Amino acid sequence: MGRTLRFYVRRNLMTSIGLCVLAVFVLTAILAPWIAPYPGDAAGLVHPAHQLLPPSWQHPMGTDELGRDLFSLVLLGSRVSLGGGFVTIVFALLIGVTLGLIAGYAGGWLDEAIMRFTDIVLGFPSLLLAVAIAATLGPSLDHAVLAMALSWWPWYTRLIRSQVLSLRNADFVQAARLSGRSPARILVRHILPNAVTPVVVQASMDLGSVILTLAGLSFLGLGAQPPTPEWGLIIANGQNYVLTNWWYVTFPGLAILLAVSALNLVGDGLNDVLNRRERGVL
Amino acid sequence: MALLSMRGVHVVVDTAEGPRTLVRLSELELAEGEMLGLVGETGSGKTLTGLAVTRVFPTPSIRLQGGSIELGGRDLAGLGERELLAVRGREVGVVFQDPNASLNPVFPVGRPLMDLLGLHRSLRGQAAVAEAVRLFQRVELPDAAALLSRYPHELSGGQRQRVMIAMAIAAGPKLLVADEPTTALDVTVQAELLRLLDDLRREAGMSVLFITHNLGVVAHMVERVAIMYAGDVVETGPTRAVLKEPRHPYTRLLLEAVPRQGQGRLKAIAGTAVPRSEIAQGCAFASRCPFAQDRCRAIEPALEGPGVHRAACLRQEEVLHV
Amino acid sequence: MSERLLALHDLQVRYPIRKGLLRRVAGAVHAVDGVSLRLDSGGTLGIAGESGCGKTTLARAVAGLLSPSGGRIELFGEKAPQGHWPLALRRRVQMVFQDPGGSLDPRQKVIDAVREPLEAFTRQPPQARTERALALLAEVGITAQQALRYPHTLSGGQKQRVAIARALAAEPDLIILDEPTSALDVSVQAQILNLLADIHDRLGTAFLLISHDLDVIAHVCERVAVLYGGRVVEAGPVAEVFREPRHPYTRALLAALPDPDPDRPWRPETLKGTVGAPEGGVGCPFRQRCPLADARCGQETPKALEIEGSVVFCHRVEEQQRPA
Amino acid sequence: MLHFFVRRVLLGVLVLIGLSVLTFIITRVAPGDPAALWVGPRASVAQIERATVTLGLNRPLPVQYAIYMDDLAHGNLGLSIETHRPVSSEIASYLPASLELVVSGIVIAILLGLPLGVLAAMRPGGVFDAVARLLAVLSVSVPTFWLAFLLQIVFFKDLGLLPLAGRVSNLVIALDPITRITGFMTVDSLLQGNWVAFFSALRHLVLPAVTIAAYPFGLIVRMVRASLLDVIALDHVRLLRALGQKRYTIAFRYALKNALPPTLTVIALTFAYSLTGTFLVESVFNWPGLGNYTAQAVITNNYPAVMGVTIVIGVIYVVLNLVVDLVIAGIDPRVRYV
Amino acid sequence: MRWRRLAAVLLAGAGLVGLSACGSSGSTGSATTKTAVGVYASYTQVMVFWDPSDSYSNEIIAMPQMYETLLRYDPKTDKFLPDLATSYSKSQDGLTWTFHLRHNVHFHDGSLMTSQNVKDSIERTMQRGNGAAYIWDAVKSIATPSKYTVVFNLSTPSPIDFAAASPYAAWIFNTAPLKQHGQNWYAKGHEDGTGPYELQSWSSGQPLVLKAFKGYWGGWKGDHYTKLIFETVGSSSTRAQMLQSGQLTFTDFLPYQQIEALKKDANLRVTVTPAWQNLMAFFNTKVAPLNNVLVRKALSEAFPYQEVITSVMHGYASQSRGPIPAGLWGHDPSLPQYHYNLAGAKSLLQQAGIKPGSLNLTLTYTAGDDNESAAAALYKASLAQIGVNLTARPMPWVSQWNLAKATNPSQRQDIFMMYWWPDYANPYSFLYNLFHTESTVNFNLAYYYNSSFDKLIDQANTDSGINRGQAVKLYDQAQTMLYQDAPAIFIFDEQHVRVIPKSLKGYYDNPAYTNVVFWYDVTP
Repeated sequence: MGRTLRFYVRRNLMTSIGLCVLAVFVLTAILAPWIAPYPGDAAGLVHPAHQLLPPSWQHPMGTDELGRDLFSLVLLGSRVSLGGGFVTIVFALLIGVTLGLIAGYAGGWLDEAIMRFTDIVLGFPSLLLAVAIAATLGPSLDHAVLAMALSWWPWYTRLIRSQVLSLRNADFVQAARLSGRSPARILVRHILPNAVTPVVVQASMDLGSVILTLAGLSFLGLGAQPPTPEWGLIIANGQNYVLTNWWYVTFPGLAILLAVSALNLVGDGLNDVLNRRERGVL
Repeated sequence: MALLSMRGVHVVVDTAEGPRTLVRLSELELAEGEMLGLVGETGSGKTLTGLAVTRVFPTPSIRLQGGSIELGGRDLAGLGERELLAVRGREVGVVFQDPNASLNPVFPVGRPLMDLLGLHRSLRGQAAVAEAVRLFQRVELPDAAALLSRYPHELSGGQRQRVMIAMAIAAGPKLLVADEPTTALDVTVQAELLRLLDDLRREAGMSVLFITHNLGVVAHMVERVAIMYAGDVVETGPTRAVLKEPRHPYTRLLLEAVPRQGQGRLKAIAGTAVPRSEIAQGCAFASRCPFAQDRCRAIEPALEGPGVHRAACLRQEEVLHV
Repeated sequence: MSERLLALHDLQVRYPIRKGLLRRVAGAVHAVDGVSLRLDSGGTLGIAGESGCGKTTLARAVAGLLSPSGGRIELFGEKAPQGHWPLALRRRVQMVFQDPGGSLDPRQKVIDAVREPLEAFTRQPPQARTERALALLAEVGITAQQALRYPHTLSGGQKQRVAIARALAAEPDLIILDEPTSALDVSVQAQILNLLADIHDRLGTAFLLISHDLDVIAHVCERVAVLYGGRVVEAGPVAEVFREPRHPYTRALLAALPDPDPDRPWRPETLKGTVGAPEGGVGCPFRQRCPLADARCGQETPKALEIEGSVVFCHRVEEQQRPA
Repeated sequence: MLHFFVRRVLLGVLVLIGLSVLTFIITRVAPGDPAALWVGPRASVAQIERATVTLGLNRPLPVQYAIYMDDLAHGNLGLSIETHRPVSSEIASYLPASLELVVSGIVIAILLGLPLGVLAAMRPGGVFDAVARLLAVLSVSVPTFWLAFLLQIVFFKDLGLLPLAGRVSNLVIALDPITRITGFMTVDSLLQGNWVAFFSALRHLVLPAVTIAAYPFGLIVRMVRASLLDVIALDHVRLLRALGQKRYTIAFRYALKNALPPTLTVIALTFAYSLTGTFLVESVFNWPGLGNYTAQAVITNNYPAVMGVTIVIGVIYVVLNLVVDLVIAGIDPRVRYV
Repeated sequence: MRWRRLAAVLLAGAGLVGLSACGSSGSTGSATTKTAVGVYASYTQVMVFWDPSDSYSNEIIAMPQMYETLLRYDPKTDKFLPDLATSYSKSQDGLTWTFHLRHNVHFHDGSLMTSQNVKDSIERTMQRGNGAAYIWDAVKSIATPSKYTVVFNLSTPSPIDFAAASPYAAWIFNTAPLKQHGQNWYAKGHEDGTGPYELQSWSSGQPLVLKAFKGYWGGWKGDHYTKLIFETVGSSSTRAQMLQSGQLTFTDFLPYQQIEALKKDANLRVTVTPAWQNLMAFFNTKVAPLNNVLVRKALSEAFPYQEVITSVMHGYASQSRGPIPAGLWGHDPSLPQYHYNLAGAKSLLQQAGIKPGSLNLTLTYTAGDDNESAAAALYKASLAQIGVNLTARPMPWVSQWNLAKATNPSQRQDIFMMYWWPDYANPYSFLYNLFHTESTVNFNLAYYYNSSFDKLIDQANTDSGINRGQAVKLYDQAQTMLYQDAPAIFIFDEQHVRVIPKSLKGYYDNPAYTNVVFWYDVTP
């Protein structure tokens, strides 16, 4: 068993690294309230006395202008960022997959209508749509998540539709018709399970960029609002101190970089494993 | 003296459980200007044997473990990647099976041919175009000049195979490895192409390693034949001798499995093909062979027989006369 | 009881070619261009032809997977309904596809593939269905242990056996076999052909075998119809047609087939041109490539000519029959 | 081929109309009273009424939309609520700044990303491949605004090599200013042979362009590498290898051309995304681009500006997709017969 | 545009706003070269309104370089310095004001400035009625008895000298080009004033560049800045860095943390002056329990004034004494004020019958402003200690203001936190706008409607036109009344903290002209 594991790890070293880093982040997100040294800081507690301290043993990532421990903020922030990203993807998948299935299987004018609407939403500059929605409903984490989901679902509609179209006349679907299955049953029992795999892979690769967009929105003041410890927001607060107190901006930025990289690496790995194509050689 | 002689060629694939043997070829020889039929079913290792000549394996995990591959006296197995590159195309041409996938869809069919002419025969510009047109005419392609700038999807399957043959013989190689060149074509088109291949071979004195699973084609096209099973040659000899008086049980059963009009039940070979890596010792075919005896499962038979017609079977005499 | 099982009357299937700005229909590919055939219950009919002759389209039309553009399909004496078939009829016509891997759902275990038709067509309790499925699989040589695995773990031959078991589960009167063994090696093909022969002998199920390999048809079927350009060019008892091929295309087809016996002569005729997409219309579809073609073949569609139990569609043959 | 082109144009127009409806609804739903914004808070209620009439906000929505579309047809994007100046002139001054930034960013991404992707695919699993993949993943995952700060700290504060922000130095503005021709500082200064301004503009362009280039760079490397690996596994590449063609020729000439279509689509996508996604980079580098203008317009619900930007970006996006489709049709002949 | 500047101040924190820009490594402002370039970086768009009549936003920092007013107010000496008017006098009843104009002053297009120009300028501003035009409401008519004398006839007594020195709606400009090119010639980005600098180049998205006006009446002897650049640099850390590297001469707004860091820089110095801007938190007196004065007093005593001043404002603020900020006439440091006294607050709550833990309040402030968010956080922490649960909700200014204007009071916020500053040096601006009874809700966000308070401040305003001492006494009574009723918490009066190069001499931060640098009066 050891040998096979070693073989796979060596073969896709990067994916394994990604997996470990991701595991660490997920763990911190879950255990954050218990392992954060100053959990109160994320709930509005302030200690103006020791503000803007450089990294030290009590404060591994230093403190912000209100004396809050950045290490705790980043830890609790992981729950907000990862959670926010995950919920966005789930929403986007729900809308996207449903519309994609209908468009793919129904065909005709319904397919045309759904796909043209998808083109329009895709034509809309996504960040602008997100910013506009977040601005109209008022800036908050939930609205940012909703806004991102609304500008992200079209990708999944297109992906699912193309899958369904190619599967619809696959032999095993025809065979199911021969076996007396009704179209609806075929859609759920045969087409959906086979169509969903590439979408799941795409979703796992998108999780990274969604977290990045959420951080961007918070940086603009349209995502999470104080005192919620979202990573982008911490950087936004810290931007006045970029050139004076380097640690304020560096650590939350590093957290985003590591989390999103890990997600991308795992997404890549999943992609390689699921559509196991033989690799050529040059 | 044989143009190509392959001895003890060992091809493996790296898997999670370590290297797995795919081909363990005892010996295979091809005389100059000779067309040898390499016949075998899926998984018999016939394609990999052909690819092993110039080490053009499809995936990085498949590699040549050992053995000698002498072409015109020089051992290709020992050559490094750089020197082997000079052999590919110039001395050994290749034709693949699938006409749809073997030509780059976004380039006019003439382009790769002219690049090869530039590379191997340093022909540039108009000279290369003229030579390309000549080659296209040589492989009987209609209005060759116009065809140079047409795209693969505008040609029929047969025409695309002809383009591939033109590319293979562009540098005037001594050996052509043809891996099931006509299998994907319709029967009527297949016949013409085989005739073309034969004419080209005779005209250029070029040897051809013709890889196929179709016994009918082999019966009428090649002078000598080698039957492969589980990664090794089990019988070889002049075509007529091997097909009319098979000395190896596998060859015999294979011939009887071909459906013919009015024949009752076919004599199907029991069980499924056993991969070489799962055979510890003895004859690879023992588990499915009606002639098998205990000694067959113990001793690994060598390729021997009276004169040129040889087989790897301890009971080949009985097989011949039953 | 050789009452009429299947009858095709001038069956036509056309695929529209859409061109231009508004995707307007500008012509059509006449995949099946007026095919009339008969198959009695328990009979075995072979459809021979090369790629692009419409044989697969014909098979799918007969199986009810695509609706014909013209002509009539009669099944068990009545006209086959368009679109979705009622369960009673659906059960009686099953099909086995060419690519063994493609016809099984990768996400579904082997036993579930066979259980699916049982669920649809019979009202047996689940336990009985499982036993019936295992029995069917055993009949085609698939062990109970293999039945619980996923298709990608089986070989090409084994997957095709599962497909056959699935077809049998519906206890059909007719099984349409679309190039069942062309993706398999000779030795595996032999096992499948023997299996089909057993099924026919034991259950008397009618076969409609589609293949480009005349030897396979010769081995399995009593009657054969040769298709070119979406039309039947010659049909009749296999022995008759293969021994005495009358239509130039049938002759060329047979001549091109090399026999593994080196002593059998092999002199393939070279046919001009390439297989174009059949546009239908007047005249013989084979005229561009036929060595005996003349002006008449272009203007007049050859009519069916009855000779000793088989039929041929060719002006030249007709002229030879008429005493000079 | 012509039908293919016309059909895409029609689709583009449809997308634009849909876009205008979508933005119209979003900006109308937004809270806050544009009329109050127009006249400013200290104005009397009467002044607000007057502004509501002049802005036509008292009319029913469909009528307002009709007026808006009519104006649009004449290229009039309305007046900015904030500065009372025509939106079209404001966009005309901010768009080139963003274009200059995004174009140079994408060019950097392509020049570095394409060859790296190909070289990585030539030896999958090799050291070069691992480094390329790591670099690509990092550059796709880095938050742009954070990267901007990092670059500022390293290249301005510590090394003092490159300027902190802005498009050109004060001295240039005061002493030898550039007259605006295309709005691209680097191009305009070149056209006028004003070398001092050119080098200053170039030095100011480096850091923001690199920040913008990060995301597309990573994307291109991964996209080229993945699609190249797929192509290399195909028979036609194996055939060329078997016929002795050189490795680099196969990779850069043959395989790369097959891998271009998916890559081009992604590049077109990231170009449009970056055009508006530059809020973050422009605010950190104080770059007077469309990103800042849009963010400001959305926050203050300056709806004519928001709609104007959306339409302009929408048009650029549609044109870009059209160009990419044409280029792809040029590369892959099979596409022409769709 | 009041709220424009308010919103802009706040958004600067989020680094959101940054439009035209420049900044480089070359050094500027070196006095030796004949051309000295002064660079002013503002956090928000500079030229919002070009028309001198409508100007009411951030263009205030550039207008005084291009245009001039009749007088200029100096809060230090509480006197009006001569500008375009060399002297002025007012009648006994305060209804007639006479201004004597300076001779041979020329507009940038070369034409001579006369009393007719003054009359036309002010009448056009009054007639357009935009921006701060209301400061001339009391003017009935303007006469030009001679080429260099202008007489204002008022309908009611009003301090016209303050109006003549106002930073808005008081610019004297040449109306001739308007006849030629149409009324919106100015709005298109032109200027024709009498100021020391004239326009060199500008377009939206590019910095504003002014150059010395050769024909300026003040002459150009001695060291002066010959070129001015006004640019927008959104990110405050960028501005701080540009100051340190000598790329900037002046910037209007820097967060305190930046100022702490810049203090240590050898060639920079810090100036601190009262800012006439204060932070207040208005109670929604129309909704229980905030309609009970005891509760309001308790909440006033629970506010951590000193902690906010020291940790949020870094000491650059003083605790307010009523709504009129320090440094403005009418401010009385001896007025009573609430102090941080949790015990007192707790007992007041008990008297009001509020059980600890039962009171939930929402405080709204403008999203993006670090100081407001920090102050709200500190207030929330201290209220928690007396069992009051405060939710601080940041909102964009537009939505925050709309919520406050909701028809049903119970839908509105409980506490509304915001800044206020006057349009011109007049305390009436604070008392009238923030606490005078309003028919429709505008800025009286405590919804405090007290007729006797209204009468007091209206009388004081008219008196200020005649006898300022009398007006101050009335304002004192009004502010004491606010102390007793406690409709709002008066938190702190801000101070303008400027960081400028040591080499800059003659700079005086005049609070009457917020963020303005009179570049002609300073030497590089």
